Formats: sequence, C-alpha cells, structure tokens
Amino acid sequence: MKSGKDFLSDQEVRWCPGCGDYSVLKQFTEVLAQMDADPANTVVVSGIGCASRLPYYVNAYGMHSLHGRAPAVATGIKLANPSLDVWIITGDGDALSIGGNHLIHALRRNVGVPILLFNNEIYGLTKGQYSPTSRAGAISKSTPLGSIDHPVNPQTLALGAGATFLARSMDRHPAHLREMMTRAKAHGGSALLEIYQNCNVFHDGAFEAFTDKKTQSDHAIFLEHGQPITFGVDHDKALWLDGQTVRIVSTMERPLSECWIHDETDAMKGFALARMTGEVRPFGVLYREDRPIFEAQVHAAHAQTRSLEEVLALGRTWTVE
Amino acid sequence: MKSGKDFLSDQEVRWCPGCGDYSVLKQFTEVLAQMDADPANTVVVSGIGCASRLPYYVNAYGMHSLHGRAPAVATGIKLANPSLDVWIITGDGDALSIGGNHLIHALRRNVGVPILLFNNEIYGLTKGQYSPTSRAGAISKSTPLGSIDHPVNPQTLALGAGATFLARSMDRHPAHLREMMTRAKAHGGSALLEIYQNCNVFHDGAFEAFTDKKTQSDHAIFLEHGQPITFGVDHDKALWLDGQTVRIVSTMERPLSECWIHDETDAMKGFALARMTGEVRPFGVLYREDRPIFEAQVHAAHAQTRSLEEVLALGRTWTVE
Amino acid sequence: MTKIQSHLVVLIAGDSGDGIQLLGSQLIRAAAQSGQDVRTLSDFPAEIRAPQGTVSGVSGFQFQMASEAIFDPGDAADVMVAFNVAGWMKHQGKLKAGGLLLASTDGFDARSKAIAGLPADAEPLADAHSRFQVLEVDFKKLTGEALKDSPLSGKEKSRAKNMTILGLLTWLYSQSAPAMEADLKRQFAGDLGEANILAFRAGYHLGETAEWTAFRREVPQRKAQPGTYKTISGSHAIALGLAAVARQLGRSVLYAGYPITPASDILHELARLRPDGVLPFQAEDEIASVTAALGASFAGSLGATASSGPGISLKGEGLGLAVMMELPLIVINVQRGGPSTGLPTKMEQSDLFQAMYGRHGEAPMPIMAIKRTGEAMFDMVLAAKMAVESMTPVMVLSDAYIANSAEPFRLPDLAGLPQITPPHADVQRLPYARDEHGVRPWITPGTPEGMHRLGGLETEANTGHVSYDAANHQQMIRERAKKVQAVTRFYGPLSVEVGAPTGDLLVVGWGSTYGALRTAVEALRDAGHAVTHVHLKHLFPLHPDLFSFMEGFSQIVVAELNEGQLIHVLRSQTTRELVFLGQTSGQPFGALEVQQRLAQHLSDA
Amino acid sequence: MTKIQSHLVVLIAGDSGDGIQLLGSQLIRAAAQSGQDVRTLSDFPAEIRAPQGTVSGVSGFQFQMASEAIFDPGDAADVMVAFNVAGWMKHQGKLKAGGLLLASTDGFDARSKAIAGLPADAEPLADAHSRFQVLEVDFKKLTGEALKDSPLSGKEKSRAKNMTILGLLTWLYSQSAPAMEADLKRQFAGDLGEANILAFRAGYHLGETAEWTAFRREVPQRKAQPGTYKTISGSHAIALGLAAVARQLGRSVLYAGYPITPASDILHELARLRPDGVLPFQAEDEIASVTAALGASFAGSLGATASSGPGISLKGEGLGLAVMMELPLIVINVQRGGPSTGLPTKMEQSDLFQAMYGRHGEAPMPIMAIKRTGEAMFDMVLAAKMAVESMTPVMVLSDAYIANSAEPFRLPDLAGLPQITPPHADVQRLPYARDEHGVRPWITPGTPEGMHRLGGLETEANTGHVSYDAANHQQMIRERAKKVQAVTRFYGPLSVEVGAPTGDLLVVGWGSTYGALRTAVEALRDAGHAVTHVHLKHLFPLHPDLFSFMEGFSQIVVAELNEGQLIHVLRSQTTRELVFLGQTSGQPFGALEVQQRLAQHLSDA
Ligand SMILES: Cc1ncc(C[n+]2csc(CCOP(=O)(O)OP(=O)(O)O)c2C)c(N)n1
Ligand SMILES: Cc1ncc(C[n+]2csc(CCOP(=O)(O)OP(=O)(O)O)c2C)c(N)n1
Ligand code: SF4
Ligand code: SF4
Ligand SMILES: [Mg+2]
Ligand SMILES: [Mg+2]
Repeated sequence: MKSGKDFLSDQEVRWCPGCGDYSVLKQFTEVLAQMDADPANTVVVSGIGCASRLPYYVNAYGMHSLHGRAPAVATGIKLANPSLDVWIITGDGDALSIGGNHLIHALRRNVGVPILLFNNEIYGLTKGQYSPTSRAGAISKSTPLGSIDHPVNPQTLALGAGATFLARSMDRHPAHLREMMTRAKAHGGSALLEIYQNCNVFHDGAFEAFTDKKTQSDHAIFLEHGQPITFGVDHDKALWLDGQTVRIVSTMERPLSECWIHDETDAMKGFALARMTGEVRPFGVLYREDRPIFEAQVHAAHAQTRSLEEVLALGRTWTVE
Repeated sequence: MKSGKDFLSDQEVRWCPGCGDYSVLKQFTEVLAQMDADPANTVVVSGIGCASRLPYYVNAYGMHSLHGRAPAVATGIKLANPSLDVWIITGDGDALSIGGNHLIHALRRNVGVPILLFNNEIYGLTKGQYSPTSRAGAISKSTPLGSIDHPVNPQTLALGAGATFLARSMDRHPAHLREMMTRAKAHGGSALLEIYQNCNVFHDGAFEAFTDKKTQSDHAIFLEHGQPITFGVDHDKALWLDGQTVRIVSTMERPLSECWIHDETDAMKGFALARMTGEVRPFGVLYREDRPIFEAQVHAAHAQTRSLEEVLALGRTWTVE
Repeated sequence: MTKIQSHLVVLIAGDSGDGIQLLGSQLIRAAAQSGQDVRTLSDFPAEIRAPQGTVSGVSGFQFQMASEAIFDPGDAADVMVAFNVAGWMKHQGKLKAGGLLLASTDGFDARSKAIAGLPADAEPLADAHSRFQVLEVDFKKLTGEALKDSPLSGKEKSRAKNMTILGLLTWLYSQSAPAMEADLKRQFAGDLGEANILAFRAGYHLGETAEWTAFRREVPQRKAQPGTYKTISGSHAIALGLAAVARQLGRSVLYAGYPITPASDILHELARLRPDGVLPFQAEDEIASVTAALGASFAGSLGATASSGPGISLKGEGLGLAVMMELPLIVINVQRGGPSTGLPTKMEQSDLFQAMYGRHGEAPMPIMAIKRTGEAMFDMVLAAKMAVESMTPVMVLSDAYIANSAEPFRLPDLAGLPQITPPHADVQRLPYARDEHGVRPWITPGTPEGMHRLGGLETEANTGHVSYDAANHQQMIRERAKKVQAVTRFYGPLSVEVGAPTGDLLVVGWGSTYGALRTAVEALRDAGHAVTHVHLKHLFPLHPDLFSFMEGFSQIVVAELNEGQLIHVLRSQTTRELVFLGQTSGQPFGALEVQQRLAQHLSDA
Repeated sequence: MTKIQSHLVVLIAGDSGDGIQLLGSQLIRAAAQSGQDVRTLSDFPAEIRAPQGTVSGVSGFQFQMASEAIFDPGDAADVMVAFNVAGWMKHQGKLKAGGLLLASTDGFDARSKAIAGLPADAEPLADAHSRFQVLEVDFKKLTGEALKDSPLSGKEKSRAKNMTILGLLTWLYSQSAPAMEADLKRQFAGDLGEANILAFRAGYHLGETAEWTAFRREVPQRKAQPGTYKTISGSHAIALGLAAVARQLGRSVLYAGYPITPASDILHELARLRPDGVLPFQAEDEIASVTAALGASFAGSLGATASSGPGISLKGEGLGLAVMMELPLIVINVQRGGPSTGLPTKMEQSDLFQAMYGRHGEAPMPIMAIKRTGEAMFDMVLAAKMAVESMTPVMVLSDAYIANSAEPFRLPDLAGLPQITPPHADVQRLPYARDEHGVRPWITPGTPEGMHRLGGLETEANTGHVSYDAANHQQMIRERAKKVQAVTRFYGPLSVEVGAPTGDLLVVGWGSTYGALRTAVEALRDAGHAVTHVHLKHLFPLHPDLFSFMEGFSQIVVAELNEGQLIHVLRSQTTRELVFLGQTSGQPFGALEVQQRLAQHLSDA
C-alpha cells in the first residue's frame, strides 16, 4: 500500500508556518494513497495564489497555470485525454474573482474534475487584499476601512451555474476533508469542494467558530445523506424546513423524524443549505446530481470522423487528366 | 410629453428585417419617454453582438464597448458619476459566455444599473454559433450535429451570484416588456431583465411557444406579486408548491387560495421559479430584494478624504531650514 | 465570333440577400473545372442582413479567370453585373472605362433608387451609357416568366434571379451549360431544383435570342497540372491543414476556438468536416480557448486556437505561459481591420507588431504568414512541425482576404507531407534538459515515472523546478530565445517568387498581398524591368538569407497593408534604405496600383 | 576619532520575519533627516513567509548614505549586518574585501546552519575573519537581557532584536539617539514601545562599552535644499501623483486596480491615504479594471489603472478600445521579471515592447517611463496632462525597483504643478471634430445636447458615427497617429542628466536604471572621460531632439534591463551604430559594473 508520503514531490513546501494549506496538502496526498492513485496518471492543475502552489508539492503531473484559468486548462487536458485523473486546485480569488467565468462554465459543462477551492476569504499570495468571499466590512490592505462588496457565496453561485456536486469541508477536520475529497473524485463530473482554510498571516481565525473543537458543534453541521440534519453538543439541535424557511429547532421538542432529513439530490434543499452563510453552516455534500460527463459526451459525439483522404474528397471535385 | 421617437438617434437601424431587437428598441425608447428620462443624463452601455448595437440607435449617451465587458464599463461610469441613468444592453453570448464574470460581480455588488439581456439562444452577429443558453442538442454552425453543453440558466446563475432583481419578459409582448423595463429601472440596484428575443435569421422560433398568442397562455406564466400563480386559457392552471416541489394543478380542483401566491421577495421560491426551464416558464419579476447600492456605498464610505497638502504631510516629515 | 481574351475580370454586386456569393462560386468552379485559373475576392456588408437595397447592404463578388496562372482577382473589372442600383453605386468605380455593365433593371426602379438614397430624378443607367457598354435586362420579370408554372411562392421565385443571371453569364463566358446544370442538380432538389434549372436556362437562352454575341468572351483553357481539384477557401484550407497535422503527428489536435469574424469559419469547417484526430471545442472565451489548447498540449495532444485581433489581444497572457512552459501550440490570427473592434469584415496586416511583441517579458515565438489559400494546408503542417519539434508556440498570420477568397486547389499527394516527430520523451532525462537544438522533452501525463510540474514562474534549467535565481533567469531567457532562433532549420530556401537574384528593385511582402504583388512584379518584368519579388513566409525569425539577398538590389520596397510594421522590424536589423509601400484602408492592394507605384520608384531612381 | 566617510553602503540581511525592512527604514529616515542623501534597495523573498532561517527566506535591505547627492543604493557594501547565517550565505558576495561584517551569532548556531543547509562542521564566521573585519554579537541574548523585566512574551522579546541592532548601528553611524528614540516612541506604544526603547539603548551602549570606536563612521551632512521632507517609496509617489492629478484637473480620478505584485501597493496607498478626488476600486480582474477606468473616463472622471506584466497583457484589448474611442486613460505598468508569471518580486524592463506594440491593429499611445521615485509624482501629472489634453490613453512604465525603493522627497510647492485643462466640450462641435492639435472634444454624459455614441468600430471623421468606409479608415488611422505624435509639445528639453552635448560616449537609458547609469557616468567623468548620460522620459513618441543629439558622440551605448528593446526601437529609426549594454536577470544594474563595461567601450574605441 502506498502512503501519503509517496505522493509528496521532492520540493520543499513553502507556505507560511501554520498555514491551513499544509493540512489540505496532507489530506490530499493521503486520499491519493487511499485511492491507490497512479501518480503517472494524475494531473494537478492550479491557477495562481498560495493555494495554487500545491501542485509543486505533489508527486504527479502538475501545472501551475495562470491566475483564474485552471478550469479552462483542465478542460483542455480532459478533452485531450479523458482517462487522466485531473484535479483542480484553486483559491477564492483565483476561482471567484478573475476566474469566475471559467469556473461556472466548467461546472455547467460537468467536466470530469474535482475542484478543491481553498477559501481563506483573502488574497494570500499578494499579501492580504480582500477577496470576493471576504465578508462585508472586511479590513484588508485594499480596504483599510472595511470592504463594501456583498460577498460571493461559492455554493449558491455553483448551484445557480448548474453544478452537479457541491460540498464543503475545512482544513482542520482531516477525516471529513479526506472523505469529501474522496467523494468529490468519486462523483465523476465537476465537483466543487469548498475548503475553509485558515490564512494565519493575513486573515487568521476567519473560520474559527466552525473549526475550533470548542465551538464547532454549535456552528458546524455535518451533513449525512438520509440522516436528520442535527448539530450541537449531543446533537441537541436540528434543522427544520418550515415551507421554504430554514429553522433551527431543538431535538428535545421535535422528534427527529419530523426534522429535515438530508437529501443530497434535492436542488431546492441544496439551495436552502447553500444559503446558510450565518453562524451555523453546513459541511458535507450539499447537493449532487448525475449528469453525463462533458468530455465523454464530446468524444462519443465525435466518434464518427473521416480520414484526411475522405475529407479532401468532400465537396465538388473535378479531375484534370 | 416626450414620445419614444424623441429617444431615437439619427442613425439608421440595421438589424435584419423581422429581428426581435426592433421591438425591444421600441419599448425601450417608449419607456424612456414614459419615464420622462433626460437623454443628456442617460447612458446606454453595451458589449458586442447584434443586441449590443442598440446604443447607436438611442438618443442618449452611449458606449458600444468590448465583448462581455459592459458590466465593468458601467461600474466605472457609475462610480465616476452615480447620478447618471445607466443601462446595460447585452446578449446571451456577451453576458454569459465571455462576460460571465463581470455580470456576476456587478450583480453581487448591486451596481445601480438595469441589465437588459437579449436572450436569443444564439450568437447572432457572428452568424449563428450556439451560445451558452442554447439548449442541449442545438444545431448551429459550430455544432452541426447538435451541441453537448448543458445550458446556462441566466436566472439561477444570477440568483446564485447574489442578484437583487431577476425578471423575464419577451420581445413580442410590448406592454409586459415595457412594464419590466420600468420595474428594472425603478429597482435602483442591479436588475437583470432577461428578454426572450427572436433571431429570425439564425434561430427562428426559439421561443414561439411562449410568445405566440396561440400557445402563450399554456406556456407562459405572467407573475404578479401577491397573486396566485395561474396560467392557461381562462387561468385554468396554477402552480402549487408541494414542499419543495413545483406542481402544476388545475384551478378546478384546487382553490386559488391554496395555490402558490407569488412572493417576489422569497429567494427560495424565486429559485423554484428560476429553475422552471421546461415547457412552462414564468415571466415577470421572479425575485427581488433590497440591498444598498454599490456606488452609493462606495461614495459614502469615501466621504472623508484629505487634501493633497494633508496627504503630503502624512507620515514622518522633517524640515531643512 | 466569340472574342478570345486571356484574362477576364467580373464583378457581381447586389443585395446581400440576392445570392451573389452562390452565383459567384458556381461560376468560378465551372471556370476552374474547364481549365481556367481563377482567383476571387468577396466583400460582405458588416451587418448580418443590412436593410435590403441599401448601399451598406451591398454584397460583392469579384473574380478573375485566365488562361494562365494568375495570383489575384484582378483590378478593374471588364464586366460588372449589378443586381440593383445600390450595388452599382457602390462599385461603379471599379468598372473599366468602356467595360460592360449588365444591369438588372428591376433593381433600378424608383423604389430601389429611393432606398439607395438617390433622388427620384437620378438616371444612373442613362449616365452609365455614356461611359460603358450597358445591357439592361429586367431579370426579375424574366425569371418570373420562366417560372410562371412553378409551384414556388412569389418570394422564392424572385430569389431565383441569381440563377437566370448565372445562365446568361454561363453563355456569355462560354462555360458548359450541361456541366453547370448537372452541378445545380446535385445541389438543389425538388421544386426548387427544377425552378433553378428553368431560370438558368432562361438566362442562358437570352444571350442567344438577344444576339449578344458581340459581348461573348472565351478565356482559353490552360493546361492545368493533372490531378483532382476542388475550389477551397482559406478557412477550409486551414481546417485541412489541422487535419493533416493530426495525421502526420499521429496524435490528436484539440482546436479550441471562440467565434469571431473572420476566424470562426475554421471552427465551422472542422465541426462540419470532422476529420480524424481533430476535436473542435467552442470555449467560453478566447482566454479559455488558448489555455484549454495549452492544457491539451500538456496532455499530449497538440493544442490549436485561432482568433482575430480582439481575441488575440486576450490570448497574450496564455501565449506567454506557453513560451515559459515550452509547450507546442498553434495560434492562428485571421487578421481584420483594427484597432479595437475596427472593421471586422475587412482585411488588414496590422497585427504583425502584436504577433512579434505583444506579450510581457522576453517572450519570443516563431511567426509565419500564409500567403495564399492554396498553401495554407501545408503551412499548417510546417507550423505544427516547428511547434512540436521545437516545443514552442507558433503564431500563424492569416487574414480576412485569405479566409474568404476561393481558389482551385489540387488535392495533394499525402505521401509528400512531412512527418512530425515529437521530441524525445525519455523519462530518464530531466524535463528541461535540452537536445542539440535546445529542445526539451515532451513527457506527457500518463507516462510512467515521468511526473513533473510546469508553470509560469521562472524555471530552473534542466530540472524545471521553480527558480528565483538571477543567473538562471538570464540563462533561461537566452536558451528560450536561442531555441526559437533555431527554427530556421525548418525553413526552405528564401521564397523568391519571381525575378533574378540581382536587379534594380526588390519587392518584399508577406501574407495575403502575395497575389497583387506578384501580378504587379510580373507586369513590370514583362515591361522589361529588373524587379524581383520575395514573399516572406517566416516573419520571425527572419530567413537567414534575407539581408544578404537584399544586397543584390539597388532599391528595396517593403509592401504591406498597415502603417509600416514589417519595414520597422527590418529597419531595426539593417541599415539598408527601405522604401515603404502600404495602405491601411481595410482593402487589399490593387495589382495595378502597386505596379504604378513600383514603376514610379523605378523611374525615380 | 570617528572616521569621516563621504559614502557608506550598508546591507542588512536576515530572515523575512526579522523586521529588517523596518530597521532599514528607521535608519535611512534618520540619515536623511540629519542631512545625508540616501538611496535604498529592498530584496524580498518570493514567498509570503518562506520557512524561517532558510536561504530562500532571506530578506535584504541595502542603503547608501552620502554627503553629496547620490542616485543609487551603491554597489559593494562597506558594512553587512547578518541576522543569521542564511542571510550571510546569500549576500556575502556583496561585502567589500576588508569590509565590516556585523554578525548576530545567535543566528549562526548549529540549528541555523542546518536550516540554511550548511554542514555541521562549516565555520562560516571563522572563514569570514580571513577576508573581512568581523564583529560577533549574540544580539538575541543581549536583547533578552535588556528586556528581562519586560512583560512581553519570549517570542515578542526576541523580535526586538532588530531594535538592539538599530541601536548599535545608530551609534556606529553617528545618528542622533534622542531623535531615533522620539521617532520610535511615536510608532510603538505600551509595553512594546518600552521594550523597543530598552533594546535600542542596549545596542547603542554596546558600541561604547565595547570600545568599537575604530568601526565608527560619520557621513558628513550636505546642505540639502530647504524644505519639508519625508522618505517615500515609488508606490507612494505614484499615489501622490494621482492625488495631484485630481487636484490639477479639477475632476475626480477613478483608480481601478486588481492586486498584483509589485503594483498592488498603489491601490493600498490610495486606500490608506484617501486623497481628495481619487476613488480607489478593486475590480474583479484586470480586464474589468481597465474597462471600468475607461467607463469612468467616458463619464468625465479620469480613469487610471495599474498592473504588472500578466495583468497588462490582459488589458491590451481595453487599451485598444481607448485608442479607438480617443478617451483619456492612465495605465501604469509596474514591471517585474517576465515572461509569464516569471519573477514576480524582481525587477526588469522587459515590457517596453508590449507597451509599444502589444495591441492589435494600428494602436499607438504615448509611453513614458519613471526614472526615480522622487519624480514619479510629477510624471503622473504630466502623463495625465498628455492623456487629457490629447484625449489618449498614456502608458507609464515603472518597475519593482521604483515601487519598493525609498528616497528622501522634498514636499513640492503645489503652486508649481501644471494645470490640466480638458479639451473643449462645446456641444456645437461634433464629437470627433479635431482642434489644431488633432484633439477631439471631451463631452461627458450629463452635458445637455451633447449626446453621442462611442465604440470600438471604426469611427467616422468628425461625426463619430460607425463607418466602414476605406478612405475614412485610412484617414482616422493617420489622424490618431498624428495626434499621438503631437504630444511632443508637452515635452521639456531632452533630459541630458550629466555631460556635454558632444563627447566620446553617449549613454542612453530609461526608467529605473537611472541611478546606476548616472553614478557610472559621473565616475567616468571624474576619471576624465567625455561621457554624457541621456535618460529618456518619453519612449513614444521619442524626443524630437534625440537623434540629432546623438550626432555629437562617437559612440552610443543603450543600456537597459532586457534583451534589447529600446535599442531595437531606436535602430528602426536611425542608421547610427548603437551598442547594447543589458542584462535580464531580475536584478538592477550595479553602477560599478556599468562603469567598467562603459570604460571597456571607451578603451576599445
Ligand atoms: C493575471 C494576474 N493577475 C493578478 C495576479 C496576482 N495574484 C496572484 S495570486 C492572487 C490572488 C490570490 O488569492 P487566492 O486565489 O484567494 O489564493 P490564496 O493566495 O489566498 O491561496 C493574485 C491577485 C496574477 N498572478 N496574475
Ligand atoms: C473579444 C471578442 N471575441 C469575440 C468577438 C466576436 N463576437 C462578436 S458578437 C459575439 C457573440 C454575439 O452573441 P450574443 O452576445 O448572443 O449577441 P447577439 O448577436 O445574439 O445579439 C461574438 C462572439 C468579439 N467581437 N470580441
Ligand atoms: S499568506 Fe496565508 S494562505 Fe498564503 S501561505 Fe501564508 S498563511 Fe497560507
Ligand atoms: S442575426 Fe438575428 S439577432 Fe442579429 S439582427 Fe439578424 S435576426 Fe437579429
Ligand atoms: Mg484566498
Ligand atoms: Mg445572442
């Protein structure tokens, strides 16, 4: 059996000490090992940003491409060779600011590639400007008095774009993160996995409520398909869909069977979960659907081709003896 | 009182005879007249495409900018001078293919500009390639055997991006179109108005079921806030939200009061409406919410500035006598 | 009785809805098929369907047919066919004095004049009689009569007017009516097909009935090279070229495009032809198309992309990445009138600067130009060979003229196509270890033990790791430049089109001006001048013999359709005096005008 | 006792977490304040926080202080302060033979050597003793002792090591301790403030206690021009410039940026300073930022945007639109090492080609280069004046060196700033009617009766309507070019930095190489050579006197940090022989090396 270490390249890892990226890299290589991935058949594609340095550290084929363009690069790779196991690594700025367009088009096409979006709500590599996911009021180098922009919600954006798989996890919950990576890959099509990742230099503690063991149970809901959506110490709280309104209820007062049973395949419910951007947020697979994979469809549709001789002979020809 | 004609420029209109764009132009100039708009204070900004030629024909300030970039241009105009009445004119390719990123960012920022998206499900100006809104299987110059891409749904995309106003109308229902234009402008923030527009040269009849008087009542639902959502000849059909599932019911069998009462301010219901991409589709305002307008916020936050003298004196200075 | 003429230039003008391009292509195919050489020039309105009958809605189709090899669609027209008054107004300046105007009078009525913006009392045809020979025919009526029994609708019937005119032109220019009918039958079936034949015959017989024999011309057949022919456009030729690349490389080509006039047709042709090994992909924009193509090249296909000015501007960052990663890539720029959106349907050669220098940092890449439709297929194979065998992006410059003009094309013997051999992919060698030509290996994902990472950050020599080292940066910049310089090993001899290696005047051109320049130079040579024409296929690096070749001439003229781009590049490398001959009007050179301007230089000297 | 020295070069090196940039800026501000001239050079690691103690994590700060006006941060260092062994390893080559190494021994222990990749038995300090003077101090311990009663955490205490070293350097280089303490007190409050003062004093007293008077140096004060000063970076200077533009124009400036190293600081500075009339906007990408800026210019503000290579590549299409629409716009390229992502934190001048030619079609725009931080503010005003008064986008080239280097700046008398006067906005005149300089009116939305439409399609002369006309296209291309050529009316005299109008050697440079070239030329002149230095502020159009000025010299050297871009441009316009002096290593020129290379040319001649 391979171990995670087998998937580390010989390059020195150069994130800031304490950065959440280390954990994501670790879980990623372990997942590759668990899957018994073939390094020679694995391609890790990224844009530009701290997160996007990850391919350098993975013992596989890799491309550190251009800021925002990884989904387009990956689409090209998949079209050229659908049998490769391609992963996209991206950051909140990379995927959602400059790269928003490529992201939504890859998602709606359902290109067969898991997308690991490291959301740290900041531009790390350029040293701390606010990003599209930064909450309104965020203080950063470019917004010393607080940002004004209403943030992008990556989950609703992806759902609205027609994504077939939405999930969320966090750097500080290795087991959950590994599970989500595994599921994203297993999905087959475009799978957006948003990872809450701590940038301890420019935006430390952004997700502490969700990631810190002390507060996690009251803020983070870990979704399981077919199970009631509960959280809290001792799972004393649950979600309840009151018509179209999400309510938090006490499991003391309402039987679990009456609560919201998570159904990963329900888009409306997925939307309700995706919209939860407050103090309590869901982790796990928010939504998924099966839809044919882009590159497979393209190749199937393009099966009937003509030899160059046939192509040349097409159209009206005449012969001079 | 001004009339629509007062808002026509002296330029010859050069769309194909029979193009749906003519009607949109007409309703637009009439709406400007009805609003008693000031041509000198009105700016019409477009990208590139047949639709995007519209500014040339309007007696106002206009900019026919770059393919896909109208939302960014308009943001700059609004930041420079928030008191201008700026409109964006765009097509399905312009807004959703090359320009997708600028669109979603303008929407989430809530820049104060109505966006008239002429959706003809085709690239008109470049002579007939499939567009992001073309239905799967669309035959076009670039997809002679039918397209493969899963189309973009402009309504769910915008909602997912955080838009504050979503509406849909059509070229062939002048009164409704004028009403929607008026409401989009009245909204104040970014208002996406999708207009089903017939390209009779490259994609004739794409929306016939919704626009033709003979079939319209069975396919097009005209939404009204606070009213039950009904359609059909004699309004014999209605929508019913069965939990999170949209069902079509007969008003014979179910009292109107039990049916879905349209609430423009409910995002979940808006999502349900936005997802209706089948034979029956809603027209009108699908969703709206109030949120501060970007340029106003920016200017408010930037109210406290320093004179150049003060700026120069900032930091540690010393004096040489 | 029929007058023999070695060259004949015909210009057909009318509304863009009149079916002029179809009529034109029928005629030239017939001409080519019967042994004349032909060259064409199409002129489209910028609007999809500009208002019918207006001057801005005029579509034009010019062709030259000749009994010898020709290179351009001709200058002034011997014959002009005017479907309507707008067409006549727009193009009348192009008809030779004393030439023949064939006017469809139904398009010259009061209503037509009004739409074309003429005063009601204007008499364009009466005026024409004083300067030209004029034949007036109410083709609409004639067609209507010919089709009076046809079940077609009135609108459909009047659309067949182009067939009536085709018939008359077939008769006038001595083409074979049975061959033409057979060809029409292959294309149109049912009622429409029958109507077309009827209309065609009506036109054909008109000539005889009206006894217009004096206007009849015959262009003798030349002895064309034996082989199978078809007429092709430049876009078709490029598509064939990409198909040939896949075949010669033995790997697939991913063609990633985003529609833009006049580059879109390459995508359409590939989608329609479906050649083995070429996958067409319409991306969401130009940035996506170049980066997807690059991804494909990483994955072991050859990525190709095409666009025109605005789209090429957007691809600049992606091209820089290709330079840095040293991956093969084909980028085709089908130039149009610039700057900005400019003149999308017009031709220009004003993107050469951008091709050379339009990327940040030191980012050289080979640049080629297609000079004519007939060579485009082979140029693509050469471009791909350079790209793959040197691991570099290659820019190929085409333009609206090449994209749209048609010429007879002899189907090539595929055995003669060069092989394209990817560089070694030995995983024992480091990903940036260079061979004797400075080329790194192309190790593609899926290759066991070949794992490595590429990126846009500066690359360490040999290993390919990221390196911030100063000396390494300088070294890699020089190595990349040297590798690009070394593509001259793929060049043939300097393309001396016509003329001796020494003389009074050397004309240097590039790209689609080939035909006009060659025609002009040949005319001057026929008049006894010592003129030579060199037409550059390679714009970067320049052909190693170019500057020494220049030494054989007293004067050197650089001719191009811009404000002086190639000449600027040449001047930076030679102290020879170079004379500029250019224009930036969105229009091709006229051979005659070039000839006159060159003659001026010869007499000035 | 203290030795007097007219120039002193100090290089401080250590881990990027060591607070070196802070220490350096304290020192140079003190020096500048006490009357010395200073120039600096910072060197950052590419990583945000590279692993502590590694060579790749080294941060460097070099400065020169002098008793006369200087132009560069100096070549070899007289003194090097090594916080750790990695810093020493990376920079030891820069210390003069016999120079002083001040080593913080706590950073040279076994662990530090291991992290820096040295074998355990390496003795870097022992080796240093043979070639340099070495002072070894355990600053960590010293700081610890000084702060033993401080309530700060151990980690916080050891971070104060830079203050201890600051104290020693203050003593060694004869700066005023009370002034420094006062300055520190202004910056740091509470426990931290107190600890910093204690650490500072410990360092200051160490010199005296250890009787290191032999190492003490004093750089005499020069008589600086009277006025109020502060030290500023290039990014700060550009921000001041944009503020001045808003003031002089009397309209607002929309600065639309997207973060990218090394351009981001302009956005940060504007956001922090909040000058009247300048609105900073962080857009979603570079395309949005240039098009938003253009929208603002249409609306009557002046749009400005900045980026570095990759972002400038993306802006090309937008710049072409600005050219076509003839709207004013400022585009700043803070150049870094290319191509592609390249070397983001290093400097280079390799984007000149792109600035000149990086757009499709004929799309000329004026190009300026900032030569030093102290001029950047005024350059911005000039750029804006050219942009607004000629209705054209203007490209301003800066680079990583200018962005990050600091120098003392005398606050200018604002009354001396030139006025910026928008062109007439008379709605009676057509939107593309040109004045005597070829400039069209700037009629902005909101102006009654001024309604008109702009776009990227070719524009009809005068009216501004869309035009597909060939003659109009040619005319407009020429008119736009002529208008850009006419910006030479804003130029001052050719910038002859030093030297006579005739001589043996003319050195032509541009941009941030100014300091090194000027220093080298002055040294050669001091040695009796007839050398002149011209430093171009205007790269396009070139200064009208440049080529005639060249005639006064037997040799001409063009010096730049690329593979030969300006020289290529010059060669295309002159047949004079030009000699290239360049490098593309991501590093600035060293004045000494330039001097030697120039001396070589002088002796070769
Ligand atoms: C075209 C271009 N624009 C801008 C940049 C500068 N840049 C590099 S990374 C980055 C954003 C990084 O933020 P994010 O994607 O959130 O990644 P993180 O560093 O936070 O992991 C930016 C703006 C670039 N490299 N290229
Ligand atoms: C950068 C760039 N890429 C491509 C084009 C070519 N182009 C012009 S319009 C258009 C699409 C038009 O489609 P749509 O936006 O749906 O507008 P419509 O013509 O259908 O109204 C394209 C691809 C361009 N002008 N610029
Ligand atoms: S800057 Fe932030 S995201 Fe980047 S490596 Fe450092 S801690 Fe991680
Ligand atoms: S091509 Fe289609 S959208 Fe464009 S003008 Fe013609 S009918 Fe209208
Ligand atoms: Mg981030
Ligand atoms: Mg469309």
